[in-house]
Amino acid sequence: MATFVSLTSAIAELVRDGQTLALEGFTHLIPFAAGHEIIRQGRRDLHLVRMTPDLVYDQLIGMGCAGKLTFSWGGNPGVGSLHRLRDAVENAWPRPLALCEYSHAELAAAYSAGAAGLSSGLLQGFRDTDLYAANPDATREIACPFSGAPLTAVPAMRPDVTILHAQRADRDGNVLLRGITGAAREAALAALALLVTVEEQVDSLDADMNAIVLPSFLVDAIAIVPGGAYPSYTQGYYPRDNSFYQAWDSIARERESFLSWMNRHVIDSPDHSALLHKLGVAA
Amino acid sequence: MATFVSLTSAIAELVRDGQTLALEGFTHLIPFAAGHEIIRQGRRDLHLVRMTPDLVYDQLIGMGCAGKLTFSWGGNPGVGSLHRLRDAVENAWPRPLALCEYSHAELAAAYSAGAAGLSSGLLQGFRDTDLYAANPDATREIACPFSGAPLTAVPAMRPDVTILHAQRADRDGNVLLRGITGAAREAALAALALLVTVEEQVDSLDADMNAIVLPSFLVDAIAIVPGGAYPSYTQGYYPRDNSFYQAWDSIARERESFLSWMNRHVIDSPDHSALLHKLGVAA
Amino acid sequence: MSQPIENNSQYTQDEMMTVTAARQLADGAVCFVGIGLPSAACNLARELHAPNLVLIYESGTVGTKPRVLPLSIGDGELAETAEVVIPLPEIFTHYLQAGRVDIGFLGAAQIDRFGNLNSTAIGPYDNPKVRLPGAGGAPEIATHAKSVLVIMRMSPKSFVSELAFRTSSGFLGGNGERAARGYPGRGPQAVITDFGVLRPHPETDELVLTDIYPGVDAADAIAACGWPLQVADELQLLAPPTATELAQLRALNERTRVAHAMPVKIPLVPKSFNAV
Amino acid sequence: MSQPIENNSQYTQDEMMTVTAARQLADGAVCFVGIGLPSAACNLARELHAPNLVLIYESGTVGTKPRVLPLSIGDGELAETAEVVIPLPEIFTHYLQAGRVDIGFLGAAQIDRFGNLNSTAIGPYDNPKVRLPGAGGAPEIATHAKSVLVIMRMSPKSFVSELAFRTSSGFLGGNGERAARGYPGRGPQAVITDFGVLRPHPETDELVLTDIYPGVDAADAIAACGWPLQVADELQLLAPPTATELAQLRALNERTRVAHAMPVKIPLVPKSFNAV
Repeated sequence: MATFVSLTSAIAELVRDGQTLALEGFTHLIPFAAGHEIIRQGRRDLHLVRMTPDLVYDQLIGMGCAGKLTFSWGGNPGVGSLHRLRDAVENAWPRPLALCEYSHAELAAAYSAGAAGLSSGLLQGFRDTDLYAANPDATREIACPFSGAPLTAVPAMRPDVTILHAQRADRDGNVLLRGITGAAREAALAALALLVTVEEQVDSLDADMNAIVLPSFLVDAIAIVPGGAYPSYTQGYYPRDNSFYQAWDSIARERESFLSWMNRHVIDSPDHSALLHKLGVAA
Repeated sequence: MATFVSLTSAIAELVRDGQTLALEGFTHLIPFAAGHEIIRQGRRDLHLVRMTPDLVYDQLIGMGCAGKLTFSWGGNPGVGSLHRLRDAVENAWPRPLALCEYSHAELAAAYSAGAAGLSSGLLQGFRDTDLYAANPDATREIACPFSGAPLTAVPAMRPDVTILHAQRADRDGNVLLRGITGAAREAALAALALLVTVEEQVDSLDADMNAIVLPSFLVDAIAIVPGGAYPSYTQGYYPRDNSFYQAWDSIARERESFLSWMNRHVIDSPDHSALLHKLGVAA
Repeated sequence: MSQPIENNSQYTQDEMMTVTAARQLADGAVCFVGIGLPSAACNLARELHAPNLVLIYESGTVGTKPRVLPLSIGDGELAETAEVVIPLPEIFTHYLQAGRVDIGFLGAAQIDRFGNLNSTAIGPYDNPKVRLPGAGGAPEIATHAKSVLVIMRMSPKSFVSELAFRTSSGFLGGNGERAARGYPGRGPQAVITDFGVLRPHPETDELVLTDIYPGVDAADAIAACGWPLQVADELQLLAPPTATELAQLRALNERTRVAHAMPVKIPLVPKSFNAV
Repeated sequence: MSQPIENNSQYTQDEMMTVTAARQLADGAVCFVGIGLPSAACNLARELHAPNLVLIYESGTVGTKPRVLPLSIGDGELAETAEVVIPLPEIFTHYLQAGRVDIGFLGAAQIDRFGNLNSTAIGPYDNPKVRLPGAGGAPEIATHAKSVLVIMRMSPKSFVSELAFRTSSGFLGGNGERAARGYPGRGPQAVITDFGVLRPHPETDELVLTDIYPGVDAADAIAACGWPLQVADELQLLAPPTATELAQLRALNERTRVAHAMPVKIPLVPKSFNAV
């Protein structure tokens, strides 16, 4: 059953150097606060997994936490490049970053296979693109045992730890996700351990019976972190801060401005609340 | 986009002799009214598919509509045997019935593959049981291309027509299913044509954003049939009539009592409302 | 002549079996529940010593806490009291195949000495004497649940030396074959009968009578079994249902009886969903 | 020197491209939409001639009818105005792979004469000069959507004779290769540029300039293309945006600007979800 803990102790207990880690979310519900705490605690050699690595992965990579990235689209949505990701790939700064690259459909199938306890997942399709040769261990072609048609098999993705942000948890530790979930649910079900940050704890989730609920027994730890998805958003709580995403482009463009921002806002902030106050967005 | 039609014309237009037909539902939302209309219109040689063929399939089989049944559990839930199914299998009455038999997990995977546009689906597992030898064309063993572990592949199940019962449709033809859906959603997505009976048409579904909604463009026809799941139930509208399921055991035990009941209640009733009145359950 | 525990003034066979099954369930366990006696046992345990038992019904309800027992695997009561209701395929993938089920309950028409089960047919498959309902969820429960509890009344026709059809795997041919094949779950860990409980021998995997109900003699159990039933060296005498167990179980059954006696009326001009 | 359509007092390049894209969309079509110009085009079409256009965004929103344009693929506005929001894996399985998408929109850093696309890297993959965001949903959109609409500004660096990396398949090597391989979708049916529209030749599959904007000369388009661009025998002159098209598009953009200008404040003691 899920236990309620501070984010600091949750990261200290669950996240180890060298692990495969998925902080999922798809524009919505991105666990920024958790990513920042990983940076504060100085984890290294992480294998980061995410369909759409965005600012928080740019930050983790730029601060030297990651040795490998498995992903399907790495950009600043609606803005442009992730400069720290590019610097790591193009110039190995601050350290080399190995890539394992999929399409969205493939990485989604890999998470789904992991969630289903399957060793591999299947996609219908054609292998006429260069991603297969560039990532030779990432997929295999097999023949459909019935039609003979070519299928692409992907190995199950099973993160050591998946970290999500969600709207809320009830006192028993059941967690409600509402709105756009991307592959967050599948990444949670595929994980060996699951940490969720939530906006609040409530007496009852008061959710529809077919809502997206992660039952307490699937969740290892829950940390209550209001605003924990900022500058991403939490449906029903606060909107996305598009201006921060735009500002990030110039903050992250140069190594010096990036490090200076990270030190002042993340390293020198004891927690997420302090960061939100520094940024002037705490209400 | 979905069009609203009478159940009579929907069955007349969509359901043809010899088709593969899935009337899904899992204790909940079983499309009894639609099944009865198929009996009234005298369809023959149907390949019926359903995870849990229950009373309405017993009726279709006993009335000679079916030539083949693909299923994973065929009984009267909580009561006992389906006598008409047994009579068809054990004594070929009223005609022989070919079986294709799966486990729940396998048939669910077959529907899921169909829904996903995949030619086959996978299950992790072991093939030490007799169902594989008894149904040699129903599955194949393949090796996981990554782990080498044995996997069971099932061919996608793609019914010519899937028929569901649901709570309601809005004026645009979007359909809401709420509560226990079994494999109804997957059977709907896997089908070449989709017919849904609903309790009512409403201005707006007024559903949660993550509810189980079949968008209008997936639905071919919608018929408004209040009570259309009776003696099964519709969450939020009326409960399951357990006493009818118990009574069915003796109605269906003998051919004569079965035919007499079917003639009086189904064949001689112009529609579902008439049947409900005859049974004294119309409020 | 077999002689199981008899109904008596204190408690019935069903009650003894239900209480025995309930006692197997540790608090917090995730149970894949079937209708009937397993459902009664799980909900009794939940009301007594295991308030955090997680009940999953294959229809799609997870963490359900029914106030009355369901008559079908998909009763509305199960949906209304669930933490979440999901499509059935996900029950079998995300929960069962993914290894999240601690205890799976199974019954069958036939069981053999290694806990393999038949719920498909008696007689030849293609020309059966009795056509049974079929596999349902059983093969995957038998494979993936960490432990399986079987609940079956014992008779020479049901506890057989050879199955007519193997629907679900127990210990296969025994002597470690299941473990050697790499099955994720440990197989049937207890078979709860109307005489007592059978458990697998740690080396041979053969089901052995290890626990017996009050008032039942091992010889009666042996006579009711279709194979030469072995009896454990230290046969445990099970305690009869306690007053608390009985009172709770009977209250649960009475609530269930009352709830299911309500006549059904179908509104042909439906009230709006929201108003219900 | 390439010379695309210029901004002028009547309308901008972006407006001409958006209106041209919107005009391609027949009412009732199911569109797999990307952020930016495709999203503007789809919602403009929905407000004008195609009220029943079904918009799917890969984040999981189906049948969404945003009142303002999203800045990200997963804006809350998309969820709030959707018929249903589903997990992303199901967007790619139940909708795209299952063949339910009529029109998929794609852009890229590079395109070749057969409509193959590069959104991965410039320079060697293992040591890129420019690392681009990557594949995202593009390879499967390119494979499974019944038709693909590409929207890209034309320059010799983007319309190239040879891709640095093939991320998504157009017509492969042309001359029917895509169809012969059995692709479910027909591939790119129109490439909307800042000069005009390119469409595949029915036999060779090579992208040919078939439509041109007012005030643009075919020679300018040819100069902007990195391969020897063929021009259709009957080059169509596209109509400029109508007053209605422009008014509707500008109103949509203005609503969008106002909505996104609201400053964000994070409630550290959250109001309850229900009260929001």
